[in-house]
Amino acid sequence: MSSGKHLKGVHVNHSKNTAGMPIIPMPVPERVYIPMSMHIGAPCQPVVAKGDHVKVGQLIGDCDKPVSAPIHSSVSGDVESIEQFMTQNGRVDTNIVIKTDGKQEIAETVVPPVINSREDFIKAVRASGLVGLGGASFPMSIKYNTKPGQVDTLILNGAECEPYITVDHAAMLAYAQDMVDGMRTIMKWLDIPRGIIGIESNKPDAIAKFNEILAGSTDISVCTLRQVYPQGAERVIIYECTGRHLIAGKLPADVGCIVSNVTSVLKLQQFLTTGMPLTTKFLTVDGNIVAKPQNVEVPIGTMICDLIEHCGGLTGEVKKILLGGPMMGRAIPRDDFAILKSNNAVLCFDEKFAAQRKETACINCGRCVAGCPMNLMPARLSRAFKDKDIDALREYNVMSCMDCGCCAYSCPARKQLNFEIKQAKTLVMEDDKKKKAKAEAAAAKEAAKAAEAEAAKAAAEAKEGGNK
Amino acid sequence: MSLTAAFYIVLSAIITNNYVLSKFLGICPFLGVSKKLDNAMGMSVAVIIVMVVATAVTWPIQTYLLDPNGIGYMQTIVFILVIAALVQMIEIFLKKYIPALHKALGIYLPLITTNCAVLGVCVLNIDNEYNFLQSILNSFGSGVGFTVAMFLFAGVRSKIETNDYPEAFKGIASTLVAASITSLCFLGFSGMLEKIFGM
Amino acid sequence: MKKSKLQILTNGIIKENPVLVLVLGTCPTLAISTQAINGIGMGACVLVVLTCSNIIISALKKIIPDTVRIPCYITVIATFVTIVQLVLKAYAPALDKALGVYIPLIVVNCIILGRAEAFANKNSVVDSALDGIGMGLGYTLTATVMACIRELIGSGTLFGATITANLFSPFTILIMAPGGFFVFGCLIALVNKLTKGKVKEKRVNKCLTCPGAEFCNEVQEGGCDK
Amino acid sequence: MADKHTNLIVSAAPHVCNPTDTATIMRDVVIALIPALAVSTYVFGIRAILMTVICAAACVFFEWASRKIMHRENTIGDWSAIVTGVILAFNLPVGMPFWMAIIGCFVAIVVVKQIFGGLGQNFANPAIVGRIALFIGFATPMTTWSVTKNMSQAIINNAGVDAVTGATPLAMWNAGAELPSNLEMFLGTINGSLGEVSALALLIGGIYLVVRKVISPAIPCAFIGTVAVLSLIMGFDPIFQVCAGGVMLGAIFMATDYVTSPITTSGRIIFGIGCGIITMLIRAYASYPEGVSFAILLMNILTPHIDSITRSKLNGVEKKGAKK
Repeated sequence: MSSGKHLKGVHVNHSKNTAGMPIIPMPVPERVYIPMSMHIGAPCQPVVAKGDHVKVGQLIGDCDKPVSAPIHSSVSGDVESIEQFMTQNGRVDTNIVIKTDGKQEIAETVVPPVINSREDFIKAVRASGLVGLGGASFPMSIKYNTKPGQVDTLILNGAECEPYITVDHAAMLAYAQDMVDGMRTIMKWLDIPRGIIGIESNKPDAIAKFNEILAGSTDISVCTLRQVYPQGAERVIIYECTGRHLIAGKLPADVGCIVSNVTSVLKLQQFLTTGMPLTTKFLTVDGNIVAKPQNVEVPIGTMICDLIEHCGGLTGEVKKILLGGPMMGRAIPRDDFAILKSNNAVLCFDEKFAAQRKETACINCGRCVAGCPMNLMPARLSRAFKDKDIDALREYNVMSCMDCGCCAYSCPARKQLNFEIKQAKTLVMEDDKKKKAKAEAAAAKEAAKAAEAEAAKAAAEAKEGGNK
Repeated sequence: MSLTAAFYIVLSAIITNNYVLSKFLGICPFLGVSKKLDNAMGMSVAVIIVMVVATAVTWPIQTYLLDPNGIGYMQTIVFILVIAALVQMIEIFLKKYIPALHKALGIYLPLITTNCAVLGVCVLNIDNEYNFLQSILNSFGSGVGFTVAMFLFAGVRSKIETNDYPEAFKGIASTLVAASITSLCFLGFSGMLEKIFGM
Repeated sequence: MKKSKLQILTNGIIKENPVLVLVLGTCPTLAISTQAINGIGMGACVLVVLTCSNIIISALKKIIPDTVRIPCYITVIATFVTIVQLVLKAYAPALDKALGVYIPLIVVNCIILGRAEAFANKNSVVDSALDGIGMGLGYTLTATVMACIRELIGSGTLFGATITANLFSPFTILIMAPGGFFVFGCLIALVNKLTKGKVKEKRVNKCLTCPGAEFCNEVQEGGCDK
Repeated sequence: MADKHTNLIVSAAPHVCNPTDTATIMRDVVIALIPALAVSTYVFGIRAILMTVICAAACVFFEWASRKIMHRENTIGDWSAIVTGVILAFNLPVGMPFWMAIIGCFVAIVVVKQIFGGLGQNFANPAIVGRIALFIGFATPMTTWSVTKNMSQAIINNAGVDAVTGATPLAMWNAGAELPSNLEMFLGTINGSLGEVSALALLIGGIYLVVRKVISPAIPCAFIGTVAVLSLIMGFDPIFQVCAGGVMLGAIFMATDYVTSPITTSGRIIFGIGCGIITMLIRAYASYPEGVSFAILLMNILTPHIDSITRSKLNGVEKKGAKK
């Protein structure tokens, strides 16, 4: 399947301490805090009010804008309040606070959807509340709503290239059959002839399991990926599985692919068979000071501190908490944030890990260039950013950066290359906006001028006519 | 004149007797216009053209006008006025007939009048007692030598332009030190042409 | 603000030193500063030409039409250069030989044209003469200092007299091209250090003296640094 | 609710990084230079070590002093000054007066590196420029080679180091004299600059650096390969040309200096080939017997241009064009 050529990347220490641990459901916490914006796109509006009793799987937030995903209650209990406060994204958001009753009654609305057509299927995908669970949190119904015939390959992303995180691996071992069924359902309704499951070669048991299930079938195959970070990045996995390049600004569908995380497909399959929308999330809880690192199934809206408490608390003084893996994950300032749909790991570290590394001068070693999967030159971009040279930034394709962090990981001078490139991208985007505005203004001026000339001409003609 | 002798004159003007880096002629544009490669190359092309044309005009003037009449000492005055007039004429000519080239080189031409490399090459051709063809070759070689120096130095400048210099060395001082290092590498070729051409 | 006569005279020596602060006339300075005696000789020639041309241009400033002033200046300067050249040939042939092509090149030395444009055509004859002398002295001083440094380290002598050459071997690279650039760079850095902060206002003034000023902004964005 | 933790450290991803930093890289280079130092100590005696230590110490001192004068953070911890010092010492004849070597260190560290703002901002390799400056400035001491007699003889005599004035193989080659055997050239029991003599020891160092992924083999291979091919074309003995003079030292340790060489692999290959061509041109035609340092300096100066023509291309862009 792969063309023998590979995209560049870096070798990162796997640190998969929780490998092989099954996913254990976490008991419901006392309260959950469910924000109304867990996806890219328009935020939802609460459809419940303070004091309402809600059940598991009940719709509590929705939005009529197309790019959005509905939000369901992950617990049964009473809506204690609807408040504005900051979520882990750093935004102030509307949160529905639910005091749980511990009964976990399932809502009456939870029934398997009836699907007869492609439209029904897309509607069902939206109703499931699913977003890209790999971290992008892009509403899945939008991703799947492609033009018929546009997509020929469904890629199941089981690469899990980030260090520490093992939850996808655990899910693959536990629910391989459901995932394959889910893939087939999707392929059936979206009319996709080919399915590929991409798994990094450090998970031989998962690969073996899928191969066993898929023995004799021709529609779906397993693609073994190299142990190079970032195999799980969308553009990389598309190239490694199909040999197609996804360039910046394009969607996977433009190159005939849909990429879905393994758990996304699993949850979709579960929704299609049971009607239970996305209410829980599989998470790896790890880090050098977590007492009992493990994989857990957590109700969405659980506070991070509650989750850590569930995992035996901390053995040292926490200095850094990451949501996601150490390569692309976000460091959060406090631990009283709720778990969102897009989270896949909570990692806690002490001083030793969190110590800021001192930045020194770039020595032009080329390690960032050698590590960039997108074939960019991060060192040059960083310099151009320092000089605020927007033309050079464009020339060196700054917008193609996908923020994987390979450059900063491999930099011996400890430069925050991808952070600088991120800022540089903002700079270029602002410049684009300015240019666009300028062009529009110029066009408007031109139009006004033309109109004026036209008017003058008309006036002159009128005058002439009058004279006649 | 044999072909090898012609090559020798051109190559030695480019490499071993580089006008900028070993004779210190044309330092002003070398330091001033080498920040960007495009500008440096535009200036260089203009210099090559003016050098060759100026030599083609001044050499006959010296040989057939000044020397026979015993007024060789008028060289300096005559040459500089001729060059100034020539630059003006080239500019007018380009503007009228090759506007594209004028657009590319126009801004560099007036600066060339006071480029000492141009006057220098005219005077040196006479001083070295070159014949007409040798003079033209030498001028062309010198112009190319100027171009090579500009090309090399433009690269260096682009690399070190945004460096974090010590306070005192900001600006022209560090540029001169860079020029110093650049001129070092030209010393390595000394004696090479003599050996190749058996001079 | 009217400057006193003394200020005009001393202006060129340090504050507006033509070579180190205004960075004009670099080519001959670099080329001839391998021996201290050449520095003084070149300095004297520049001094004479500068002073004389300043006087004449200042005297003729009302007569010369504005549109052709640059060619006129060049003619005046070239005349004096030729005179100096002939005098040198007659009375100091050794120096003439050492300075070689750089004597006729005084014509295109931007210091002289620059002073004519920036000072002589606006001021009285006496002031212009003083300015010429001051600038000439500044030039001479710089060329001589640079030449002394290069000669002392590069060949172990000073004005031809052996100083250190017998004690240890001279670092000959200093009398070669790279050494010239380097010592010049260091002297400019030194002046930068000494005149910290004051240099900037002079820079503005400098562009006015450059004959190519009107093209400067096109050639290099953000002003001219030569 | 469980205990809250606030005031956690927030920083940009990635939160882990490769353990290799600038100091480890530089330290590896120093380690890789040790075999060559051992051989030269064996060949030239204890003065080889003394020279190396003095140069390294002088470079560190100049680095420290210039940072101090500039009121900048001190950078001697990154080992780069030591590398420069050791490589510069390797480029000098063992009998060179120490004060001259120290001037070379001054040129290398202060003039070439710190004036331009310090590590990573110089456009030419400090050790190369230091060597060339000494070579041109002190021509006689830089080409006075005091050396042991043939190694085997020294062992037979058991007299240790017996210094006589000799010529380097390249100078002998230039003069048409009888040359040492290729085995002697390879092992390094010959005359020459302190660290240049043993191709074998330098090769061991080079392999160490490649294995440790400190350098990519592109530049050394292109450089040495070009020298060998050109010597074949010109009718010289390629093994002699590769082992003689500074080709090995230059190709493995000086041309691969990150700061002053191109950043992409294709650029590095062009860089290496350029170095090889210029080296052979100077060796064959110029008045200097050795051209490695001039070649590397010229290619250093050309590096910005090489970088701009060998810019890495965006993935998939050409492919897309081909499809259309």
